[in-house]
Amino acid sequence: MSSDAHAVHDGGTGLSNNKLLMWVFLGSECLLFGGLISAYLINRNRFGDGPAPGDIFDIPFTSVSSFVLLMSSLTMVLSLSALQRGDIRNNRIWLWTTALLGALFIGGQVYEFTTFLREGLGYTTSPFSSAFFTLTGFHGVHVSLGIVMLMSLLISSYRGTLRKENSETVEIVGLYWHFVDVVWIFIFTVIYLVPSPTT
Amino acid sequence: MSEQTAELTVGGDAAQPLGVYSRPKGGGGWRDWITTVDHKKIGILYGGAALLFFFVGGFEALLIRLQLATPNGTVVGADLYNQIYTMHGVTMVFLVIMPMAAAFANYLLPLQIGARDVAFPRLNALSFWVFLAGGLFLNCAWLFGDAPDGGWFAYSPNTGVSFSPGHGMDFYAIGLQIAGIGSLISAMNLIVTVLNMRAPGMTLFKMPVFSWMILVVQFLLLFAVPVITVALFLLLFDRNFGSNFFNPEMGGDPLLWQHLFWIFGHPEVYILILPSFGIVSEVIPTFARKPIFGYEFMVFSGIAIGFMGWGVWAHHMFVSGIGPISVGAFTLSTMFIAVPTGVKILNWLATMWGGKIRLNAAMLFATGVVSMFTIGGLSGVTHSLSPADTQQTDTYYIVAHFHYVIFGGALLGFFAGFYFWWPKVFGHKLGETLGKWNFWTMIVGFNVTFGPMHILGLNGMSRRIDTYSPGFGFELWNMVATIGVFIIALGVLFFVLNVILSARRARGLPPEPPDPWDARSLEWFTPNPTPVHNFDEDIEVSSLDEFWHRKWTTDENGKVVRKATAAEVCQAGDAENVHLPSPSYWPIVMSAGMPLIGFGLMYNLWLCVPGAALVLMAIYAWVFEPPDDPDGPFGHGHDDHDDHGDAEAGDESASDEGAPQEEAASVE
Amino acid sequence: MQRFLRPAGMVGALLALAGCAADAELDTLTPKGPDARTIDALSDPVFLVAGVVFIIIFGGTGYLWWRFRDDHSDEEYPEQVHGNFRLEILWTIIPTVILVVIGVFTIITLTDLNRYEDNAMALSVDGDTTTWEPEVVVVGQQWWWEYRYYFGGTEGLDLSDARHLPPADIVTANQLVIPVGQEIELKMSSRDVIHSHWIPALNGKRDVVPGRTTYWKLEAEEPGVYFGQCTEFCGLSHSRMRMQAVALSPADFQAWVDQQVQPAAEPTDPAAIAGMAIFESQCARCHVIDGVNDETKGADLIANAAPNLTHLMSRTTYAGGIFNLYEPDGSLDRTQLEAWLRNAPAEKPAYAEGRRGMPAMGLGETEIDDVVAYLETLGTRPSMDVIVATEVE
Amino acid sequence: MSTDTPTTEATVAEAHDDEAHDHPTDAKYVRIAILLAVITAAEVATYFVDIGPALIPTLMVMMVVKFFYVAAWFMHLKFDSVVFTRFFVTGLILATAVYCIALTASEFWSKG
Repeated sequence: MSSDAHAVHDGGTGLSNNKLLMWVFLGSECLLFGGLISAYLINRNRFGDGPAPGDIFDIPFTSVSSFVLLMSSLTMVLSLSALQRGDIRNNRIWLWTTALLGALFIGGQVYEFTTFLREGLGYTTSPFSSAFFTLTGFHGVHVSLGIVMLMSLLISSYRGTLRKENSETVEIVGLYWHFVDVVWIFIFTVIYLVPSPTT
Repeated sequence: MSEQTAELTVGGDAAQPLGVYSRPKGGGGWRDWITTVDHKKIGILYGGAALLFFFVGGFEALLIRLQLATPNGTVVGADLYNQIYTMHGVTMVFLVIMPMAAAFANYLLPLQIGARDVAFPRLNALSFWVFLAGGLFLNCAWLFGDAPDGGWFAYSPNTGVSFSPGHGMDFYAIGLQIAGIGSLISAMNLIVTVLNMRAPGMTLFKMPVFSWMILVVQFLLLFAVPVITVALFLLLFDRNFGSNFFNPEMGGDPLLWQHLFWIFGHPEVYILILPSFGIVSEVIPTFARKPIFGYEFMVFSGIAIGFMGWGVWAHHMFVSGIGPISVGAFTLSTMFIAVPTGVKILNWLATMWGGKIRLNAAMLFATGVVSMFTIGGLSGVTHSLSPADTQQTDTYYIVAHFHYVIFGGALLGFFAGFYFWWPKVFGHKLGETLGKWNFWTMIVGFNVTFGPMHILGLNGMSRRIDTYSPGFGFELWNMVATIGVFIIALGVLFFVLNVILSARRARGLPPEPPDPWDARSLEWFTPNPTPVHNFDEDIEVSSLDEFWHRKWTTDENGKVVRKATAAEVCQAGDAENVHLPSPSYWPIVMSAGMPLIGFGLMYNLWLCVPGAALVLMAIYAWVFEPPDDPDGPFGHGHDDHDDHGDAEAGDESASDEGAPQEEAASVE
Repeated sequence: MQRFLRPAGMVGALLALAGCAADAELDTLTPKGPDARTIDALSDPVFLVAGVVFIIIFGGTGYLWWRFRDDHSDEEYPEQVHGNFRLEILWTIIPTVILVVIGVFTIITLTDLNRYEDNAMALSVDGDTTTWEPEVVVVGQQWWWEYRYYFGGTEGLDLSDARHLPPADIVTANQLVIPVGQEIELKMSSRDVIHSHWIPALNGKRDVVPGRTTYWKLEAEEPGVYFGQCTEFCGLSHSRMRMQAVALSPADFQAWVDQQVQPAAEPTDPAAIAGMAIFESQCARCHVIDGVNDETKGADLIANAAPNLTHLMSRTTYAGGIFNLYEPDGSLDRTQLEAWLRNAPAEKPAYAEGRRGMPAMGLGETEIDDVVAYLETLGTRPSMDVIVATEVE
Repeated sequence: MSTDTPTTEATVAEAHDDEAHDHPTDAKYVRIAILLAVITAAEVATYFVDIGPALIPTLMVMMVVKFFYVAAWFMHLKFDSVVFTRFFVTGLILATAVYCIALTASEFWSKG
């Protein structure tokens, strides 16, 4: 890393524009998820005649899918680390693993949603149900977008354009991915593990 | 949208040949404008669109005042009136003041920090087109005869589907959502621009106050827009998918909407006013011929306002039934936000003190802001007293208050900016005589319109009423206010005339020489109008007001003496082979898809398919677009907008095998 | 209404003008009750301070224009002053100190306004003497106000579903009748959207929120009529949602209660009997008359309620307080009432087809006459003082 | 909110050094992941074992620790420029503060 006077001077931070953009965006996302989580918390005991959160949550199942998402952060960082070493093969393997773990998490969410639906918790059942599905749905959409990004990285990798020198791209996708993971860390604790109201 | 596009940084060399991905090749005329990524053109587009919406919103204001001129008015019915006042508010806040601030920010921020462009030129174009799509989408509601009628604040459950069964509030929710995407992208872009693209030597504390205020505003947008995004999503889901967030019948809580809306809405107030504070802080020093008094205090008070703006939202809810402890806490936080605001006003006055004031149109408008905003600020203090607010809120006293802030503060500030920077943008000054007519009619009309509203409000006239009965003492001042609004309209007419006549007068004449005002900041280093590449070369900045310091110095007696003329200091603007980012089709294509998705959500979900297809196609094409157009007017090579910063990209291309590769930055 | 001329010059020319307005029944600067007076005592000095600050800034700007204008007398450049730390600190501290003082008084006032008295008054209801802690349940709906009196107290009353409330001793609309000199506690909610209850001469406003209970209070010092207006935008006819507080002496209030607790009298006049039949077949779907129908069946409206008409004639306004029931001479304003019965939506905008507001009933002219004849039997006409004082235009 | 440039410059230099030399090894990443897994297991265990009033504080502490480790190591905040941390932390603190106040005003803690 040369101390290129042009690159690092008083007029800028010398940081990559793209990476800075992603961090700025993640700062903004905190307010988005904060709003959704607050909307959930305010509504969690407003379940009316529908199922209550404390009765319907399946903690063991959600624990497994949370664990899956958590481990996908590890594989994400391993894929970046591989690419930074120029190890294209391991980079692809870990990208694939991350995407698959993400997909597994989404699959788990779909399963959870259908179970809830069967048990009488529809989107319109109560303020609690609306808030729950909206919050976890928004998170699910974020994970899905992350999977799309990972797949795009893989496509470009197979086209030979994802190389060591583009590792920042993987790093930026990784930032997004880890952010979605930390949001889930929060959701898992506050929404699932903190005891919820029961009927 | 931005999160995907920001990420898909996929190398492009293998993907280029397909024709659709080639960059636009000049073409001239309107094609240049719709594909432009030049921050200056985008700034002009923002300004033009904002002015257009200003006329729409102004027309709505005329109708409101005509309806209220006399008791039992019959100009429009109750239903239409509710739509008009809602759209007047929404238009003026989201489609006039915010984009006009964006116009100034886009045009001037890169120039003031000595940059060639913003950090992400295509995202910049995208944010404009997305804003325009949102604005047009909102106003489409008129064509469908179903405009939003729940007020700009859209309190639930009145905006729920039971009480607002038409599509009006869907237009509101989706239109603002789209416009919000534009604001968020713009905010992220300008933050990165300020942090990474400043000229060598320009530390943050050598930035002009205007740039500072714009930076603070971008932070407010960055954190406030997601909150309204959440609120609008919840409203949309409630209305269209049967969720129960704000539906009390199912146990939902209408106050949740109020909290979310005002958590956004109060920072929004500062989003509206701070750009104007920035403009005033540039105009007053220039025409008082003194540096801004207490620069650090001006900057810190701006930051303090931005920061404190997050802790006062519930003063909009003093009467909504939140507990007395909340009311007390928000009473105090609201009061003390007056302190940094007062610091700003006093510093402006102190800047004028001991100066040599040239009272031209720009300066008149700027000092107009100082005194008119003071009225708005002081009436603001009177209703920060929560007990007093229980008498004042939702009356015309509040209407008077926020018009003194938004019209007397923000809008007059923009007019100051027009007169000040017009030569920079268009190469000629606006006429002074008409400018003074413009100022005096507007300031008189403004006070005749909104001054009486203080009295009306204290006399008990409620807001948002389509008519009132005689006998409450409202007749006189309503008539006066209606007369006033026509005086304002006359003032606007003078401005339009001025624009037309001064352009005609300037035709065939050489452009205004650089530095028509003996100005102080970096944008005046370049000729008028600004050349397409902004600066011939980087400017080494060593102080605040760098431009002024290159022209003037103080002799041993402390007297200010000239050391160089402006012509000697300014750049010629004739640099060649400056690499500039190439234009692109995709920002406008992507934004065109969004209203389609909106219409689809309202009328027929199938319409979402072409909309989503347009967006996806644009994202895809955006990512694989080649970095440059070899045949374009700007030469070739990499996009040059990252010339300050982005060390990695430069290092990588230098270090590796030299294969052609796309810089990360060009993919934005 | 009495006119109130505020001593001019007290809070500056602008506010003096405000106080001078004729017929300003909604004026916020002429308090007639202790709560409004408390608020006024807080805001008046602040208006004064704000006025002084404004004059300083405005005058200062004008002075600077004049004093430091560039008169081109010389070419000298003004001295380049960059700032003064002490001045900055000074003009940070001075406003802070002013605001701290104002803040202290504000918090004191806020505490005062949130303190509810434990007052009580003896009241005879249906012959039984009870102790009433004066409180009234206020329910807002599109676009009128309902006032419900529970003389047995409102302990345990759940307002979260205001569409289904337990029967009350008195149910009236648009005119809040209160005893003078008593602090009346208001427990408020809404049946549809958010409204705001505001009687400026007696106290500030407070929203009524569906699904929630909000608390407020008011007290009148003198017998009289105090005008009010819904101040939270509540849809189409928001501007036509008004109310009045009618403060009566304790004796008059007792008399009013005695009337109101009675069910409606059986009509005897043939036209009125015919009118009652029409009421039962048409109007009773929404309106309640004690002795004819009751609230349990629910109104055929989204809000599940229309004004209780048992003592209609004891009120002086209707349709959200926008029409006079009586002419100034005390006779019934037949023209307006018939027009209302003929085609209500033409008189007051409403979404009748959306089950909000009174629809056009499609009654023939004789039927309308009969209904008016029946309505005339409902309740006793109030005193001429009240009729004159409550008149709206 | 602001970045004062001199320190930034220094941090940038450090960051670049880190990228070149001190980047955590894969083994380190795996160790972090194991730690995260263990904490998650402990979190889940609270569902089965009653620990009384300490439950919520314990959960919060474990959550924050997990959050911190992912942000610091996987998102490289520990090694990267402090500018990034500031953005993220500003967003986090602002969101926490604002929404906690909103929840308080909505009487969430007392009626939750």
